[in-house]
Amino acid sequence: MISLILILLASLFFTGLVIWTKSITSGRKGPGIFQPLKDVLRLFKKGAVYSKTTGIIFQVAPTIYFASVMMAIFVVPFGQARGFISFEGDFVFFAYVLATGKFFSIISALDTGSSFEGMGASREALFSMFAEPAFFILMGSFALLTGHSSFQGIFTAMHFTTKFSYALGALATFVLVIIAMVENSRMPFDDPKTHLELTMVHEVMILDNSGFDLGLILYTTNLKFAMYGALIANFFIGAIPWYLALLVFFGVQFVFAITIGLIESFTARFRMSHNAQYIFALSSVSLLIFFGVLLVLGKFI
Amino acid sequence: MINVLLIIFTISLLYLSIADRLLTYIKILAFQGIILFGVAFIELIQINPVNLALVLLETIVFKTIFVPLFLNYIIKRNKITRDSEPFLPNFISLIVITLIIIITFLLSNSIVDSSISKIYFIVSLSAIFSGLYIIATRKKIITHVLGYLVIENGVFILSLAVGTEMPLLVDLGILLDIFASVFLLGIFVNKIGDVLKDVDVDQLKKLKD
Amino acid sequence: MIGIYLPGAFIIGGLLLVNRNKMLSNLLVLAFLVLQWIFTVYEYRHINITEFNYFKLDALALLLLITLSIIAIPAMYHSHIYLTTKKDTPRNSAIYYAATVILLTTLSAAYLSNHIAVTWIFIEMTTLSASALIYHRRNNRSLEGTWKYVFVCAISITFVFIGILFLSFSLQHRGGGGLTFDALLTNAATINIFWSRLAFIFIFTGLTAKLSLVPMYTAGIDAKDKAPSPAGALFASVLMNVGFVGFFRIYIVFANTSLHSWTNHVILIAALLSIFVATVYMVKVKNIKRMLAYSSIEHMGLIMLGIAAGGIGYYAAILHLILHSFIKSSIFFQVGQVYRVYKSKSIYDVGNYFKYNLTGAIVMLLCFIWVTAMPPSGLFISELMIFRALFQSHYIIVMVLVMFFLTMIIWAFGKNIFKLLFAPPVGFDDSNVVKINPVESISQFIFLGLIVYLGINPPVEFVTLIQETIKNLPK
Amino acid sequence: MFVIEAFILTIVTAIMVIPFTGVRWKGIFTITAVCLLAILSSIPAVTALGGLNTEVIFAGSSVTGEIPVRIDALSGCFILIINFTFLTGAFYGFHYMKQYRAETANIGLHCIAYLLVQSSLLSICAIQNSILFLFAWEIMALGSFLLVIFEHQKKETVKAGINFLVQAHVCILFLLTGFIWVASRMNTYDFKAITAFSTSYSLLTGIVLFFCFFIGFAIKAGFVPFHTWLPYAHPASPAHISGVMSGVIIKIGIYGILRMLLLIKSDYTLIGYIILFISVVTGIYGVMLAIIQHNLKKLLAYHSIENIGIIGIGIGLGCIGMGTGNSSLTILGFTGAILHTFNHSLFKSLLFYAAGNVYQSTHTMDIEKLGGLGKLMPRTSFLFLIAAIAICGLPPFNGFVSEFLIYNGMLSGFHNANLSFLSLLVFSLFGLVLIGGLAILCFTKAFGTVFSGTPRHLFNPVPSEAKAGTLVPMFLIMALMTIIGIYPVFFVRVIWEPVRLFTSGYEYAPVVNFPLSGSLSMISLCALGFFVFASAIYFIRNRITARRPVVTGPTWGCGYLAPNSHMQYTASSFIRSYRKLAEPVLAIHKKKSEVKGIFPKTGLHETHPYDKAEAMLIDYPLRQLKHFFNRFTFLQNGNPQFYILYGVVFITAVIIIPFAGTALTTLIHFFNQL
Repeated sequence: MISLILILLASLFFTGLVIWTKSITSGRKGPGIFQPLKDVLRLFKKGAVYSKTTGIIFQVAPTIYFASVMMAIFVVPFGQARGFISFEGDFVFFAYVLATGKFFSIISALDTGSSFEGMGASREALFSMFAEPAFFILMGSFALLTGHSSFQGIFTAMHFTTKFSYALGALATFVLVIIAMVENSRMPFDDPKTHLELTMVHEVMILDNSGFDLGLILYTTNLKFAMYGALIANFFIGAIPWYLALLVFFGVQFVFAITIGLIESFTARFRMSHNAQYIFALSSVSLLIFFGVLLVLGKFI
Repeated sequence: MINVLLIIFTISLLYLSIADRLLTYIKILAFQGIILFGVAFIELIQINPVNLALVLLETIVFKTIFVPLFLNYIIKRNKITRDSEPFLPNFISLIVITLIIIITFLLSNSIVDSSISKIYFIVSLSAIFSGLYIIATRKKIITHVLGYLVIENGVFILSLAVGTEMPLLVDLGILLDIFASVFLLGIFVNKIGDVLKDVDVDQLKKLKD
Repeated sequence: MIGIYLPGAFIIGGLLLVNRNKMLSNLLVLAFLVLQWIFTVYEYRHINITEFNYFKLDALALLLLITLSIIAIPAMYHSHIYLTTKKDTPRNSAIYYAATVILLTTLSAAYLSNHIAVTWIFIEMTTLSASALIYHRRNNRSLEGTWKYVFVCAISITFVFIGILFLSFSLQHRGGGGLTFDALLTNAATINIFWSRLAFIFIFTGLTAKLSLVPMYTAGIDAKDKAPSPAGALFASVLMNVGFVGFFRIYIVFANTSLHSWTNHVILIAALLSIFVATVYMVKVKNIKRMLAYSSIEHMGLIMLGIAAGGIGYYAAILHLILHSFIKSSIFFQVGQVYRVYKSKSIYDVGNYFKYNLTGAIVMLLCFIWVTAMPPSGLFISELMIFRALFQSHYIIVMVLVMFFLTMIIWAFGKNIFKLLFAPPVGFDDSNVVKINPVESISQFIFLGLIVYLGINPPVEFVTLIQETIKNLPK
Repeated sequence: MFVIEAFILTIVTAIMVIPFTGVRWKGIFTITAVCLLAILSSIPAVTALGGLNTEVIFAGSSVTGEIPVRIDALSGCFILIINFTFLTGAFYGFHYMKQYRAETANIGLHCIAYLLVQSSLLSICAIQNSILFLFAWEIMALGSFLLVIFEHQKKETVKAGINFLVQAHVCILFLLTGFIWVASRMNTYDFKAITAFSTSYSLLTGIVLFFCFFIGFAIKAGFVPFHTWLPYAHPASPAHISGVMSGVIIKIGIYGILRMLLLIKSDYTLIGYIILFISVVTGIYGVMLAIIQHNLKKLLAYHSIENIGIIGIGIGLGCIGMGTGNSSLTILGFTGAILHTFNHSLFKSLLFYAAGNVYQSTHTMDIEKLGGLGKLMPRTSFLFLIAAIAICGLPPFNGFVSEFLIYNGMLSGFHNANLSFLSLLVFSLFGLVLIGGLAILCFTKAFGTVFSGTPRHLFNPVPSEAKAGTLVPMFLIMALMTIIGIYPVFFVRVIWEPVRLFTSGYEYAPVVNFPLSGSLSMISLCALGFFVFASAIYFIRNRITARRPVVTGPTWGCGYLAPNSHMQYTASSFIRSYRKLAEPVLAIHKKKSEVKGIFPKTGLHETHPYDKAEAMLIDYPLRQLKHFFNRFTFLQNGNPQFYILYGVVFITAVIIIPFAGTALTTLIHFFNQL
C-alpha cells in the first residue's frame, strides 16, 4: 500500500525532473518541475477529436493502458512492505499485465488506419518483446538467488553479502534502467522530442489521441517511470528502517530521473534498425547475472 | 550312344547361335527333334509301351514335323522377313553360347550326387540358357517362339534323366511342349499377324509404365 | 465329388462356348455357380479325404475354395453387367463366360490337387483361360497384353517344370507317388540338398508370375490392366491365390528341411524387392487399374514377408491373402463402374466421382481405406501381425523399410484415389453421365464388411482352418 | 457398462439415420447425437474426476484379446474438454454450414465424419487395448481427413487432406511400432503390459519406447519438426473443423503423451529434458512462423503449434519433477499443461470461429485484403479480441493462468536443481517469454489488420455481422474463458485428480495441497480487480468527457491531406522489422522489383512465407526420393525380353551370391592367414 502512494507521489515530479535536467544541461532555465503534470491536467479538461476511422477500441485503449500500469504498480512492494497485492510469482503478473496495456495501445494505434501509427505500433511491439526476456531472466536469477518468487520475497531476502553480489546488483540496476527506457520509449531507443514521425516509436502511436485520453496516456508514462524507479529502489532498500528506506526511495527516483535527463542530453538516438540488437543484448546481460547467481550459489563447479 | 546324340544336340546349339535365316532355325529344330527321338528311344526303352509310343510320337511327329511346318507356314503367311535380326553380331552369340556350355559343364562338375547322369544336366541346362539367350537377343517375336522351343527341348532332355523312374514327368513335359507351342503359335497365326503388320518386338512395347 | 465337379464344369464351359442365346448362357452361368457351391459345401463336409489319388482337400484348399466360391458370385454378376452394358457380340460374350468358368474350375482344381505335377497342369490351364479374358477387348493393346502374359507365363511355367524335375532328382525313392505333397513332406528329411535348392529357386521363380512377385510380376500387370474389370478382379484375387497354393505347399516341404532359413531369405529378398517395385510404380503410374495391379504386388510382398518371418506371420500371411482377395476383387469391381462413367482409366480424365456416383464413391473411399490397411480394415490386423512377426524374428530394419514403403504407397494411392473422388475432372463432359445403380455396389459392401469381420473377430472355425493350414510349419 | 452400450448405440443409430434424412435434419440429428454422446461420455468422466474410476473389460475376440475400457481422471479430463469443444463446434457448424446446403451428400458425409471423430476421440481416451486404440486412432484420423476436405473443389484442400492423411499414417506407424514392441514381448495388447514391459526391461528400453510413442503422438500434436501437416490442414477445412481440430484433435496427441508418461516407468528426468527442449523449440518456431503468415487461418494454425509448445513445456517440467522428485514442480508443470490444453481448446476454437465468420462475410482469409471489420462485425471482432488477449497469455483471461502456472513451475524448479537443469530452465524461461512477446506481435498484427483501420479491399456485398446462431456458442466459450481467468481455483481443483496421478508414484511425502493456491486466489482477485478498475476509470472518463466537445475528422495524416486506405500500415509492413531480424531462420520467398528512375513504373514487393523445416525435412528428401525411384522405372519397360531376363537374373543371383559369398570369405580368410 505504501509503495502505491510513494509511486504516485514520485510520478508527480518524475518527468518534470527529466525535463528540468535536460534544460539545465542545454543551458536553459526550463519549465517548472510540475509542468508535465499541469499539461496532463489541462488535457483532462479538453474536448477530443476522434478520427472517423477509429472505433470503440481507440476509446477504450488509453483507459486499459492506464489501468494495466496501475495494476502493475499494485504489485510493486516497498522494501519489506508488501505491495497492494503480493503473491508467489507476482512479477509474472507484473510483466504480463503491462503487456496487456501495451496490446491495447498497439491495436488502438492500428485502429486509426494511419500510415504512421502502425509504424510506431510495430516498433513498440517488437521492442517490448525483446525487452521482456531480459526482465524475466533477471527476476528468475534473483528468484534462484533468494528462493522466493514474489517481488516482496525477493527484495526482502536479497542481501548483498559479497562484493560479487554488488556487481550483480549494479548489473541488475543497469538492466532495469534500460528496460525502463525501452518501455517508456526514451532516448537511445526513441526520441520523444523528434519532429519526424518516421523515427518515432511511442509518440507516433498516440498521434491521434487527444483530450482526456491523451492526458491519461501521458500520465501513464509518468507512472511507469516512477514504477521502474521504485523497482530499482527496491534493490537497495532491503531490510533497512523505514525512514532510511524512504530516503533511499526518493534518492533513487531522483538519480534515475536525472540520469535519464543526462542520457537524453548527451546521447543520440540509435538507428532504428539497430535497436532490436541493443535491446536483445539486455538478455545477454541478464544471462550474465544469472551465471553470476550460479557462481554465488556455488552451482558452478 | 546317348552321349553321342547329346553332344550332337549341343553342337546344334552352337550352330543355332550363328544361324542367320529363320529357315535355318526351323531346320535345326527339326533336327533336334530327331535327336530327341533317338535319345528318348534308347533311354526309355524299358517303360510301358503305350507311354513310350506317346513319347516317341511326340518327338517325331510333333517336334520334327508338325512344328517346323507350322512355323514355316506362319512365316510365309505373315510375310515375315527371312532374317533373324539379332541385336548382337553372330560372333558374339557364338562366344556366349560356348561360354554357357562351358559354365554348365564346370558347374556340373561340382555336383556330388551320382544318381543322375551329368550329361543330361549339362546338355539341358545349356539348351535352356541358350534358348533364353536367343529370346533376349533377337528382335522378332517369332524368334522368341523359336527360342522357347529350344528351351522346351532342353527341358525334355532334363525330364528324360528321370524318365525311366517317373515317366509321368516326361508326359508332363510333352504336355507343356504341346500346350505352349500350340498356344503361342496359335496366337501368332491368328492374331499378331493380323493386327500388327510388321512383326517386330518394338511393336509390342506400348504397354509400359 | 471332384469327379463330378470337373467334368460338369467343363461341360458347362463347353456349352457356354457354343451357345449364343443370352438367356441360356445366364442359366448356364447360374448352373455353374450352383455346381461350384454344391462342390464347395460337399468338400467342406469331407475335409482331408483323398480323391482320385491326386486331389485332397486340406485346410488351405478349403479356405481358398470358399474364397473363390464367394468371389465367383459377384464376379459373374459384374461380368454380366459389364457384358450387357457394353453390348458385346454373343460370340465374345460366350468366349468370356466360358473362359471365366474354365478359369474358376481350373483354379478350384489347382487348389485341391495334392500332387505337384497336377497343380502344375492346372496352373498352366489357368494361363490358357486367363489369356482369353485378357484378349476380350480385341484391340492392339489387349493383344499385346495377352501375348506378354502368355509368353511370360509359358517361360515361368517352364521354370516351374524344371524345378519339379530338379525336385524329382532330389528324391531318394522316385516312385509314382513320390511327388505328392504328403509324400514330399514325409520324405523331407531325406531330400538331397543340392537338387532341392535348385528345385526351390526354379519353382519359386516360376510361380512368381502367378504370385505377382519380383522377378516375374511384369506380365501380370498388363493382364490385370487389359482384362475387363470383373476378370481383373479374379486375376488380382483368386488367380494370385493359385500361385500362393503352389508356393505354400512346396514351402511347407522346404520348411521341414535344412534349407528353411535359406528359403526364408530368398522369399524375404523377393518380397522386399516386390514392395520396393510396387512403391516405385505406385508413385509413377497414372492408370488406376495398373496402380491396383502394383498394389497387389505390394500385398503379395507383405504376405511373403509374413511367411519369411514365421511365427505369428504364418497366420497373418494366410489371413492377409484371403482378405486381400476380397478387397482387391471389390475394388476392381468398383473400377468397372468408374470406367463406365468416365470411359477412361487414366487418372487425368477422372474426377469428382463423388458427384456422379455417390454410392460408388463411398465404396471407393472405403476400399482405399481397406486396401491400404488402415483400421478398421481387417488387413490392418494382418499387417500388424506381419510386422509383429518381423519384429519377433528380428527383421527390424526390414520392418522399418517396409513401413516406409507402405507410407509412400499410401501417399501415391491416396493422391490418385482422391483425385478420382474429389478433384474436378478436366475436360469431362458431364451432360450425360451414366447413372449407376447403387445396387451394383452391394457386393462390395458385403466384402468390406466381411473383411472387417474376418480381421477383427474371426470365427473360431476360420481360425482353426488357418491353424490347420500352418500346422506343418516349424514354429 | 450401460453408458458404453448407449454410446455405441447412439453413434450407430446416428450413422444409419443421417444419410437418409433431409439436409436440414442431418444437422439437427448430428447436434442431437453430439449432445447425447457428450452427455453419455461425460457421466463416467465426471465420476472419474471425482476420484471414482470406471473400468469395464470386454471379452474381445481371439485377435484383440480382452478390451479394457478404463476411464481415470486423465481420460475424464480430456473427455470433458473434447465434449465441450465438439458441442460448441456442432452448434457453430450448424449455422456455418447453412450456405452449403445444396451439397446434400457432402453435408451428410461431413456430419457422419464429425460424429465419428467425436466418438473416436472419446474412445481413444477410454480404450486401453492397443489394437482397438489404433482403430479408434485411425478412425479419428480418417474422420478428420473427411472433415478437412469438405471444400474439395479446391485443389489445395485435397492436397492438404492427403498431406494430413499421410502424416497421420506415419503417426500411426510409430504407435504401431511401439505397441508391437510391447506386444511381442509381453504377448498382450492391454496397456497394462506397457507398464510391466518398461519395468521389466532396462531403463534405456523404456526411454526408447517412450520416444517411439512420443514421436507418434507428437505428429498428431504438431511438435516441431513433425508439424508440417498442420498449417495446411487447418486453413483448408471449414471454420468449425479448424476450431475442433486445433482445439481437441491435436490435443489427443497431448493425451497420448500424458498417458504414456503414466504407463511407462522410466528415467523421467531425461525424458523431461528432451520434451522440454523440443517444446521450447516448437513454441518459438511456431510463433515465429505464425507472425509472417498472410493467411489468417494459417496464422492461427502456426499458433496452435506454438501453444502445443507451451503445453509441452509444462509436460516437460512435470516430467523432470517426476524424475527428480520435486513434487511441486510436477504438480505445477502438469497442472499448467492440462489447464493450457483446456484453455487453448477454448480460445483457439473461438479464434477459428471468428475467422470463420470473417471468411463467410468476405470470402477471403488474406490478411492484406481485410481491414476495418471491427465496425462492420462488432461482435465477432470483440470475441476475436478477447480470444487474442487470452491466447497471448495476458491477464485477466484464462491463458494467463496456465502460463502463470508454468512460469511458477519453472521458478519452483530452481530449488535444488543441478547445473544442466538450471541452464535448460533458463533456456525455457527465455523461450516462454519470447513466445509470449512474439505472440503479442502476432495477434496485434492479426487483430489490428483484420478488424482495425479501414477496409483494404472493396467487398461486395459489404461484410456484415454473422448470424446470432454462430455467435451464441462463441459467447459461451468467451464466458468460460472469462470464468477461468477470474476464478481459476475451481478449475485447478477439477484437474487436481488427473495431476495427482502423476505424483502417485512417489515414495516422497505425498503433497496434499496445491502449492500455489494462495497465488491463484490472488490471481482471481487481480483479474477481477483489473476488470473493475478499468471499468471504473472508463466510467469516470465517460462522465468527464461527456460534457466536453467531441469532433470527428479524418485521421491525422501528418500534414498530408488526401490519405486513402492503401496508405494504411499493412500487415507486412507491421512485421517488417521483425521479418528482417528473423529472416535467417525462416524461409521467405521474396519477389520484388524496385522503383527506379524519375518516372518510375509500378513497384512490386511480394513475400511468400514458407516453412524452412518443411523444406529441409519433407520437401528435399521427397525430391531426392523421387529421383531415386525414377531410376528404377526402367523395370516395366514393355519389353518381354527384359521380363524374362529378370527371372533369369534372379535365379542366377540366388544361386551365385551364396557361392560368391563363400568365395569371398575364403579369400578374406586366406589373406588373413598370410
